[in-house]
Amino acid sequence: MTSALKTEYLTINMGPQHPSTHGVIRFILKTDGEIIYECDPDVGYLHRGIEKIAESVTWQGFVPYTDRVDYVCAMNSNLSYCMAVEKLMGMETEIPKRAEYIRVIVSELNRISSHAVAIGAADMDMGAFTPFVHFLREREHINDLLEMACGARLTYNYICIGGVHNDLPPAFLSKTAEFLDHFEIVVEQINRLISYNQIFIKRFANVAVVPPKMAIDYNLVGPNLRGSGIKFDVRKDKPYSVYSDLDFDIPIGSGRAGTLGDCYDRYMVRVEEIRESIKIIRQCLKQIPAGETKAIVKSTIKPPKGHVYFRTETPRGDTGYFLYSDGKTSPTRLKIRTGSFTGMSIIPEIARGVFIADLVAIIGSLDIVAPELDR
Amino acid sequence: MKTLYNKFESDNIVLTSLDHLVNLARANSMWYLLFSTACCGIELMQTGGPRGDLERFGSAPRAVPRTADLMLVAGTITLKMAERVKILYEQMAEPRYVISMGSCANSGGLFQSAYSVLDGVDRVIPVDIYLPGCPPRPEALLSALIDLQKKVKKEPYFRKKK
Amino acid sequence: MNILQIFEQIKQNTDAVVSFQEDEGPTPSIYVRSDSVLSVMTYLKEEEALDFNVLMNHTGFHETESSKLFWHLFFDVSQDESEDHHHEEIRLFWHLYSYKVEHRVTIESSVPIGKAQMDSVVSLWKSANWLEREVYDLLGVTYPGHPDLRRIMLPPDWEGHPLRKDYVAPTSYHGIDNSPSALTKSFEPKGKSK
Amino acid sequence: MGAYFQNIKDGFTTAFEGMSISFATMFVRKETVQYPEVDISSNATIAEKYKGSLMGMPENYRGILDVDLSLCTACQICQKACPIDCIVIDNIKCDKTKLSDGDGSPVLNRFTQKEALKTRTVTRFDINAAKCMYCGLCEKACPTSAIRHTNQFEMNRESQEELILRFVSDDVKATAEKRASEIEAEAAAKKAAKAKKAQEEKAKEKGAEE
Amino acid sequence: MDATLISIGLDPLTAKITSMVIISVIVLLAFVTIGGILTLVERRISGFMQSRLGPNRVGPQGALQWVADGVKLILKEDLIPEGADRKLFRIAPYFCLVGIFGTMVVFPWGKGVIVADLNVGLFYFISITALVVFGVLMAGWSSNNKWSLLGGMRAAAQIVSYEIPVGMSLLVPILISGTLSMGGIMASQGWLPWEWMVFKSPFAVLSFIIFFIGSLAEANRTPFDLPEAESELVSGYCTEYSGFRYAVFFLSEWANLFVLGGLTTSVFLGGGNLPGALEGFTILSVLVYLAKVAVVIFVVIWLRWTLPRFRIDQLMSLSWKYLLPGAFIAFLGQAAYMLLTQHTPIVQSIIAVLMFLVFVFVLIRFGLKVRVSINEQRIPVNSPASNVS
Repeated sequence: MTSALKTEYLTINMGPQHPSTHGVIRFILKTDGEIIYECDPDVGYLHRGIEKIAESVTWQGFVPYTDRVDYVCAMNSNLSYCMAVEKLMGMETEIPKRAEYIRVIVSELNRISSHAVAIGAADMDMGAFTPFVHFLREREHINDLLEMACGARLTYNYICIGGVHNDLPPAFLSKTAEFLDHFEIVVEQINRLISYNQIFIKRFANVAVVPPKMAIDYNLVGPNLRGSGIKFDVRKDKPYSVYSDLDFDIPIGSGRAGTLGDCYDRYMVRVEEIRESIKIIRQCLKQIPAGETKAIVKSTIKPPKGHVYFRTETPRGDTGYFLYSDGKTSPTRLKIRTGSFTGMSIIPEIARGVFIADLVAIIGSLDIVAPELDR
Repeated sequence: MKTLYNKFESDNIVLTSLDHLVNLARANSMWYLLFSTACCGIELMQTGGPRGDLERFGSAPRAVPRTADLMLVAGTITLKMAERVKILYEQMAEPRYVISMGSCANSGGLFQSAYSVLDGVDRVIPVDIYLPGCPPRPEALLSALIDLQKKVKKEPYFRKKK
Repeated sequence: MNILQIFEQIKQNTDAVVSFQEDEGPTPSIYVRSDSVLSVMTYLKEEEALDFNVLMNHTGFHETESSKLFWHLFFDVSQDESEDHHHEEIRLFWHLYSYKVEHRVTIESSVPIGKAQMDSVVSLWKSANWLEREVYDLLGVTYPGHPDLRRIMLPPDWEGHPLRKDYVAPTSYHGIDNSPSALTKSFEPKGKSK
Repeated sequence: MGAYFQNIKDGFTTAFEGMSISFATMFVRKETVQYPEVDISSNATIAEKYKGSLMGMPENYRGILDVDLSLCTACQICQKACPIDCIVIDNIKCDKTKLSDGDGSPVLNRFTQKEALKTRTVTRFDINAAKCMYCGLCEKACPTSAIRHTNQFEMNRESQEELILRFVSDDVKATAEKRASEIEAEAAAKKAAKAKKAQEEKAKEKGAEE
Repeated sequence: MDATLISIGLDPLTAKITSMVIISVIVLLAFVTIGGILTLVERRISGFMQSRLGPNRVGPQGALQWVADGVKLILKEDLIPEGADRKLFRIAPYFCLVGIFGTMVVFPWGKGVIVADLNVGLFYFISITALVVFGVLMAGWSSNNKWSLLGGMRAAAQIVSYEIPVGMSLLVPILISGTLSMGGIMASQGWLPWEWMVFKSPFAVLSFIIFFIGSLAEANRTPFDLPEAESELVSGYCTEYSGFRYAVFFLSEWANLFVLGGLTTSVFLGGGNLPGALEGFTILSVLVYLAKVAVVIFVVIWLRWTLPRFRIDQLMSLSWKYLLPGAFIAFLGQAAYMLLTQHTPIVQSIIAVLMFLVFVFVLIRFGLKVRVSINEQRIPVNSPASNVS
């Protein structure tokens, strides 16, 4: 009904400091009352110029920076950077088997804690604070395990070029197995608390539907892509490290509580990926061989001239490292293409005609992390 | 109660004990502003979690600078964000404190050489306590809160600041 | 199909000037002349057998070593007005992948730094929108076909493009002084130039 | 119409389920480690108090850095290893001594397994804890493991300057410099003596030739 | 109360006034302290539900935490944003306060312990809580902030559209007890659980559920706390408030919780009735009454820390499509039920006992579910056997 009344759009500033934008992202919303007419994300509030710093830091000196690129799953970004450098130096086959298995165990543990934060933050945005705190409690156990392995809680700097810095302490394997048995039951319990809750399902289902074609066009990756029904996982389709001799399957969205590719599908893909990660770690704990944990690498690393683009599956999709080396001790160009960057680029398209409360749900379901976005 | 803040000259027994009582109340309900930019934000959430419970000290997270009286700068402050930090600080109601958490807020940390990162948040807002660590442990954050509480308990509220 | 067959296909079906770069490390790439990038890209996307339906990554960097400059091989430099540093270039990379055929290709091109202009591929892949905005923001390459080309990472009123080799970081921004303090200077080692 | 009642039924059953879980959490042991009272740096107290469900700080926790100057050979490898230049070392010549730790056994270079030789002494060893990112690269690079991460994490300061760890006090620096000048004086004297001896021989040879 | 004063020799008029003043001061202080204590109770319970300890540093086990919060809030600088409409900005919190503290007049504290037992008690109760809408709208509009404007709009829409189901569902107890006065309603219920108004008939149970959900929405408690939704609207209508004015909003929100508990127990759960023998002890009846209020408040807090939040359109559809028809059915059903069984009180008491048994059955199933989740959480992690490190 075209009303004669001339109405104007309210421009709201969902500012850099907002409880539900994870980190510092600002949305300039043109809203008609509660319904968003146009949403323009303004990113870059955490742009720390990592790629410019990379040009003046040595190859092995850059590893601590990869922790800060994606601090929720620091171990996975360590892994993808170190494997990219190893591919550039052509030494993938020299990494000892035990180091490969330790790398997989530790990064899958980190994937569980990253998905825990992603799911917990999505629940917190919907107003349920308790599941988030339950996930924090379980995450504390994972922090203990990883701290036991490498000495730091969040920024590990544990995986280095050629393997891992030090071997796992003897009690690590039995404690991880014990933790997994406990965590498997508690995750089901938290899901009963929130993921299958009717109010929660109503808030997440049929919101911001991303059809498969649009997901590919915007190059969504990881759980966001699999939420739209496309079965693609770098660990399965382009296996690296020891993933080829581990069997696990890839959960994809199937329109459980609404249409295919809505927020609830992306959310449930993460919930099921936790179960897959538990399966992977259990297999690794059984198959881990004894032996060296670090290949012999010269102290000053000088990769041969050339460039490489290497992808690994981090919790937020396949993080790709583009390295261009001129044979010097520091990279000429280093570009990190992360999952949140493309996840964020789709928001202006799917946030049209949606409630403000739903924009919060979209951010939660796309699992955006500010530093990965701005680097 | 802006009218009574730092107004009285003399240091007699009534004012000092009144100050002590009031400071005890202020120290034990330090509501912190939900302002986490980077990795220290995750440790801030972890401190709010069950293990190192921040709520034990009476400090609850607040989404709005108006009702918060402690700004926990957790994470890297880029130049684009620096103006917002200044605006947020000015929006907070008067007796306000700042804890600079982590190396990035202390001195720009490992991004000090970057073109877009502010070398330490003390260039934009006055900082009360610098907490080293990258990111600091939850218990380190609790020790910073306890130090801040000690500092607040010694402050003059009704008497004039020396 | 591997990158050599793709290179042959491009050579036959499009009249773009391409050359094969394989001496540079593990992943060979196809160099395309800067003005025929769009035609090659449309071919790669539309062609049934190739069907590159996703642009994984688009980056670039400022190349100063004269041994690596390609632009002048295809365009005669003389008719250009002689800018002083036109012998420097910005090299651009595109990484394409296809979910159906499951193969990938790296396309490479370069533009002189004086006339840094490259036609945009947003019409083919929507993910190029933000990737090109970032290359514009950090390297200063303008994309004429782009819907709204503005800075993505840095504030709108920031001068200069940081990822260029000759970039000097500003010491203050909007009145906030960001010059290194005496403390930071005391920690800088003698030899290393910052 | 069915969906209408299905909605109501689902609403109540799932809410009922959720409430039973949050009610149950009230009766399970709390996981809060009361920080100021409980000493978290020792693994034993935490393991015993929380029956193994929580772990204290491991031995290899990367806390504030500490340098044992008796082991430091002033080789500045840690200064080069640090990606962000948090460590500054000035050193001057000193007399050659073999390093030996507390109980007299010689300290070996971890990588080359040779005995660590101290030819220079440190006059300034500053670590900028306000900038350090606790990545442990210096600790891994140091040949005699003089620089280590301790379990210490409580170091709140009121200003940025106080966060600089200075390991060489002024008087140690003064004695080192005095010793260095003495060594130079001896070396100069020796060189002068050698030069004079060489002159005499030359003069003797010239004498012999005539 | 005024009889004792006359005996001291004051003339009746001043005695009446002084007694009114004394009573109102006592009840005001009681409301403020209970409002404050509830903030502490909520933080402790929410801590226990999240397997962590709530505030336990101020006073024994954190007992004086609310005093610290109150004193700090009073001492904060209260800012008025320069673009704000100053008069409205200052008045708004007091509208909310009056809206909630106005209910003290008819607020029963036990059998016979009531400030003024108006014969239109319940009607007065419902109408005065409507003042809160004014306060919230004024706060939202006057603080010149887009977020609070949205918060204000949402609050107005929510409270207005939930007033109707709450009003309708209260008709059933009025039908059963026949009077509007709070004392009368309480008198019509016995002290045994199946004599409570809730279990009188299936339609009474339905009306209790609708009343409880509706009054949750009116008190802005989760899952309906949209007006001050932390994660969406920053903090809704009280975004720009700080210092003492924020303390007034803060207090009125928790006092509203206490009022909600009081209304539910006195109307539905037979507040303050005692078995025949102990009829005389008013203190005991007040204690029983407060115990029931505590249980209701615990359930409200428990709901807040378990359920997520509705979206604004789901909120509206819940009220208009689900609660309102339910309230009509309950009202008509109860009238028909009374018509049929008015001559056979035995059938009425049988049905009441039946309803109570249904409630007990639900409670037992709930206990089993709780036991299962306790055992799940109790499985030890890293049991000492694996602690060899």
